[in-house]
Amino acid sequence: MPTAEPTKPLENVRNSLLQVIPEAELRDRDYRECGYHLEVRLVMRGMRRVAREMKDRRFFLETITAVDFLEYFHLIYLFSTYNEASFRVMARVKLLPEVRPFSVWDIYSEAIWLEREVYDFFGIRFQVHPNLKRIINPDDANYFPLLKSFGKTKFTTDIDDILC
Amino acid sequence: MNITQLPYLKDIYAFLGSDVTAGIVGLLIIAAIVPLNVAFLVLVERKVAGHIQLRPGPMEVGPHGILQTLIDAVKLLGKEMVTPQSTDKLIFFLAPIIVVAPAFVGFVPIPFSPMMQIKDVNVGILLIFAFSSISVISILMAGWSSNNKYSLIGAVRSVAQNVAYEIPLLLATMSILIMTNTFKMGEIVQAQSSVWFIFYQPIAAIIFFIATTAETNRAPFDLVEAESELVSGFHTEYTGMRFSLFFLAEYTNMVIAAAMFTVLFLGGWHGPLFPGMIWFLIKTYFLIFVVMWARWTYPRIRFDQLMNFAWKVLIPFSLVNLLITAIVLKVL
Amino acid sequence: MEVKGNEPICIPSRDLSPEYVEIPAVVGFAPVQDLLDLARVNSLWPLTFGIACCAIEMMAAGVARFDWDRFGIIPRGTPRQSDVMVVAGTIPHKLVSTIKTLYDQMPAPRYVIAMGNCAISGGPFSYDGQYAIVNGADKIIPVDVYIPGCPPRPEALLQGFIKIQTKITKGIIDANRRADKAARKRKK
Amino acid sequence: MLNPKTIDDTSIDQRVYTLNLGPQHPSTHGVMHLLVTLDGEVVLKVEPVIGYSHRGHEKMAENRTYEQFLPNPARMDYLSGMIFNHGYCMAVEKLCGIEVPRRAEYIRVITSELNRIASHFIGAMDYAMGLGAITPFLWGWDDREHILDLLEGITGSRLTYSYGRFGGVRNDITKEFYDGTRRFIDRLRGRFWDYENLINQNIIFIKRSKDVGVITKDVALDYGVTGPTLRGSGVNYDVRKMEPYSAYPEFNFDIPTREEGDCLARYQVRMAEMEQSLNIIEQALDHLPPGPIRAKVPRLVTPPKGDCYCAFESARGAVGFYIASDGSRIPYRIKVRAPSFSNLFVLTEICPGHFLADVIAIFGSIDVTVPEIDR
Repeated sequence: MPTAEPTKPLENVRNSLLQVIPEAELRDRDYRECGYHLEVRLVMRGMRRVAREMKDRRFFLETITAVDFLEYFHLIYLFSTYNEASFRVMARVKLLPEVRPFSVWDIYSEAIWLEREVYDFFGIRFQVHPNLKRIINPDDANYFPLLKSFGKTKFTTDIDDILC
Repeated sequence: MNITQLPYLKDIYAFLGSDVTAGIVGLLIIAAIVPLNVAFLVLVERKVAGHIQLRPGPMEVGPHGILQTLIDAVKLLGKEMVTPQSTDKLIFFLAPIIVVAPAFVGFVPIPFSPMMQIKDVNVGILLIFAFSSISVISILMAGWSSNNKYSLIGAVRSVAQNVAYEIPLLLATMSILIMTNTFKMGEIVQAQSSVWFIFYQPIAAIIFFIATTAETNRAPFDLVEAESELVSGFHTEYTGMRFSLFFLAEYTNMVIAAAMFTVLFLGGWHGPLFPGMIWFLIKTYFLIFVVMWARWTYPRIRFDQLMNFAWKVLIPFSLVNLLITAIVLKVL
Repeated sequence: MEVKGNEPICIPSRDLSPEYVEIPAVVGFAPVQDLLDLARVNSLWPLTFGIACCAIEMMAAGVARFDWDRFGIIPRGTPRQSDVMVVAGTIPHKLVSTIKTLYDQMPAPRYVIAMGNCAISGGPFSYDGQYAIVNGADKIIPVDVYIPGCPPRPEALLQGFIKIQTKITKGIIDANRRADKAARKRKK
Repeated sequence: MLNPKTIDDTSIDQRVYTLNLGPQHPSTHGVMHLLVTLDGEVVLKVEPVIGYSHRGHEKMAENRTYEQFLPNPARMDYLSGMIFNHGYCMAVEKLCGIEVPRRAEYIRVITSELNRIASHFIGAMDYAMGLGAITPFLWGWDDREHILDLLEGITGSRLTYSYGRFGGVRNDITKEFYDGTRRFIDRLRGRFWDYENLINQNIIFIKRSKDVGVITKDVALDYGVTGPTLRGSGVNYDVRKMEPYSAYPEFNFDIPTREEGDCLARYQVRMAEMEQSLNIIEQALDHLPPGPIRAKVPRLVTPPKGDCYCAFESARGAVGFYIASDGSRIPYRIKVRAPSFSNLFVLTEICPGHFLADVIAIFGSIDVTVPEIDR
């Protein structure tokens, strides 16, 4: 099964990301296993710099989502390109529950809705977001449904190294 | 003793032969025929739509569904008549009544055959135009009183549309009137005994047809009740029988419009073989069929396009057409 | 340009009691009632109100192959002119007040068809811990006919309409409504 | 199209009003609520209100095994349910490292493309209905019924398929399906002429669609627009070509694009894509390889710890399944990247300045499925 094999553009993106945000941890991933080529790991901050760099390189924001790991969240941003040599970059921000990340809505307009959705389901409050309110659940809802503590979800508690 | 020699019977005969009696009888016939005719037309519309859309249309009520619309009417009679709380109750109540009245009056001067005419009013054409304008008022009343934004948008659209399309309609009619020198519909038909006016005035005929389609709010000019935008337009809040009165008026207006086109351009009752009445009906219903055909083929045009079309295309063309007619007939 | 419009309407999604006013539309004179029933069963106009997957099958019932127009069924866009409400799909909490409003706006006599498993009982989306949906349309409005399936075929929908016709001509619906009303009164 | 800035004056506050299109409205597909701010007939602002069809698919995934979740993807985007179904299978296969037999891949491509045609029929013809032309809508749905017949023959379902299995498909295709698909291809190729005449050469249709709702490339990038909506703006981005999956690299097909970016372009892209899908199906039927239709997979799959993102192209755009696994039989988190979600949000950008009727047209031309947005 052939896969998209980016070579040169991937190098460029990696180098420029390293320049922009040196504290990030960059990992090459196998596309055939994970479906993305490059993973950018951040802790708490730095997402806006990554987003701006990706926007300058004409990547589009595929989605923003989060995964609840009980003690912390992973906030996941996926970027891809419209270009011929398509490849996908995942930015993963480790987030403690009380931390409020900065919104990227002025970089990607799409993020207005995507961040509202993340807030709606996980209760992650983005800073300087123009209109952070419920989007899918009713306006008067008092729950964040995709939190693991909500409902009767069955899951294993041994999940520390799930994403290595 | 001869009965006719009785004096009071003479008066009765005189009364029976008078115009008043003819008028009353005629109006009664209209009142009986018009709703039935509308029921028939709605059925035809559904059948035409069905066959254009590769399906049979109503089939189950009566043979080939011919009783369908009658049954619908009975059902609508039995429905609850809701008057929403926030409406302007008097106007809301009056609007469907006012919309029907002029539609009935429109039948008075129409000559179905040399004999079948309730009254050949000497301002026949003007009478129809004058009364057809009343229906706009009732649409505005319905839209305003419903206290619903969809209804109001529909009503406001309707006023703008009717004002715009009445002008080319009248101008197109004028070019016929210049040729005939009369407002009487019977005389207009008689003037076409040899050649129909559609051959003298093709442009006026086209303009007249388009403008009447717009006046009667039929597709592609049905912005008043544009289903995909305004739900049901001005009659969104109307239920049961009141709603069906709007329907009645719409289809009756369509018949009047087609009949006027037949009188003005297609030579009325003139035609070989069949009696005049049959020819008149054939022409009228064929035109109605064309209107239905257009409805199920064309998308709806947008409001600004509708206005542009009236003011920038139809009115200049009809003016030029009128001017040429006047010069050819009166100056040369 | 900033436009100062109204804020989006926030409709309360919960705590709506299933209270509704229903006048059984019965005429005292038997032949007239029969004629009315005959008319009602042959022109059931549904409201164009599709929620989810079942809406597609509902629309498919209107096109050439199934053609519900044969039975005099034509969809109307406004609740004021419709007789039947086909609840076609899952009912999330956010939609509850809308459905109740639409039902209240329909003129009597009005009927409700719950189409698909979701509208009957929550269907495949009903599980322990579900937070988003109402388990069945009959929790909020009175339902006359249930059509199972996920989604039901268009033929099933047509059969549902025929079922409702049978119920009307036999007077079952009016009887049910009256019994319902009496039961509610007793409860109070 | 008017420029909203030209009608800006001090009395605007008194003149504007809001109109609630929906949740129940004849031309919002499903329960969609558009909050439109109008000045007369001119739109100043559109705000879609979503969530009226939220069923909690993602929470549901965290409560059941991978197999139990199999019926759900088809119910997210019910119009292209087959594509979603296969996409979910691909995501789990990627996570577990399952190799799919070639015959199964071919069958997946055939059924997916048939489903894509059915979906595009609804998309394109609903757009025509939004403009007020009802007949094309019924014609399109009539042709779609033939596809449903074919798919029903092998899957047993008309709309919400669970035909894919991890490592293959449920049933092999039958002789009737093979012949019927051939016949259908011939039939549909003849029908395109009718649609061309009825819709594409209709002057009112052209007038209503041309230069309405133009999405430029920059706006598309800003909002993450994908699918035919994007290809109408001149970007030839299609996951089937860019990140080839399944058996797509073995087929020869084009990605139709239009430069204009208006409603007409989007409509034309959909119609052209249907022809390309027919080409793909024809090639796949010609070269259908023999062999098994399902790999040997345990009854209950247990993926290793880790996560994966699997992108594929549905009829509405690029879909992605993000699956995080904790090594148990129950997914830890499944996130669906819904193309309609991003495509719908563009409305707020492109609608202002158009007329009310254009909002319906633009909304129809973007072709969204509501339960996919709300999930």
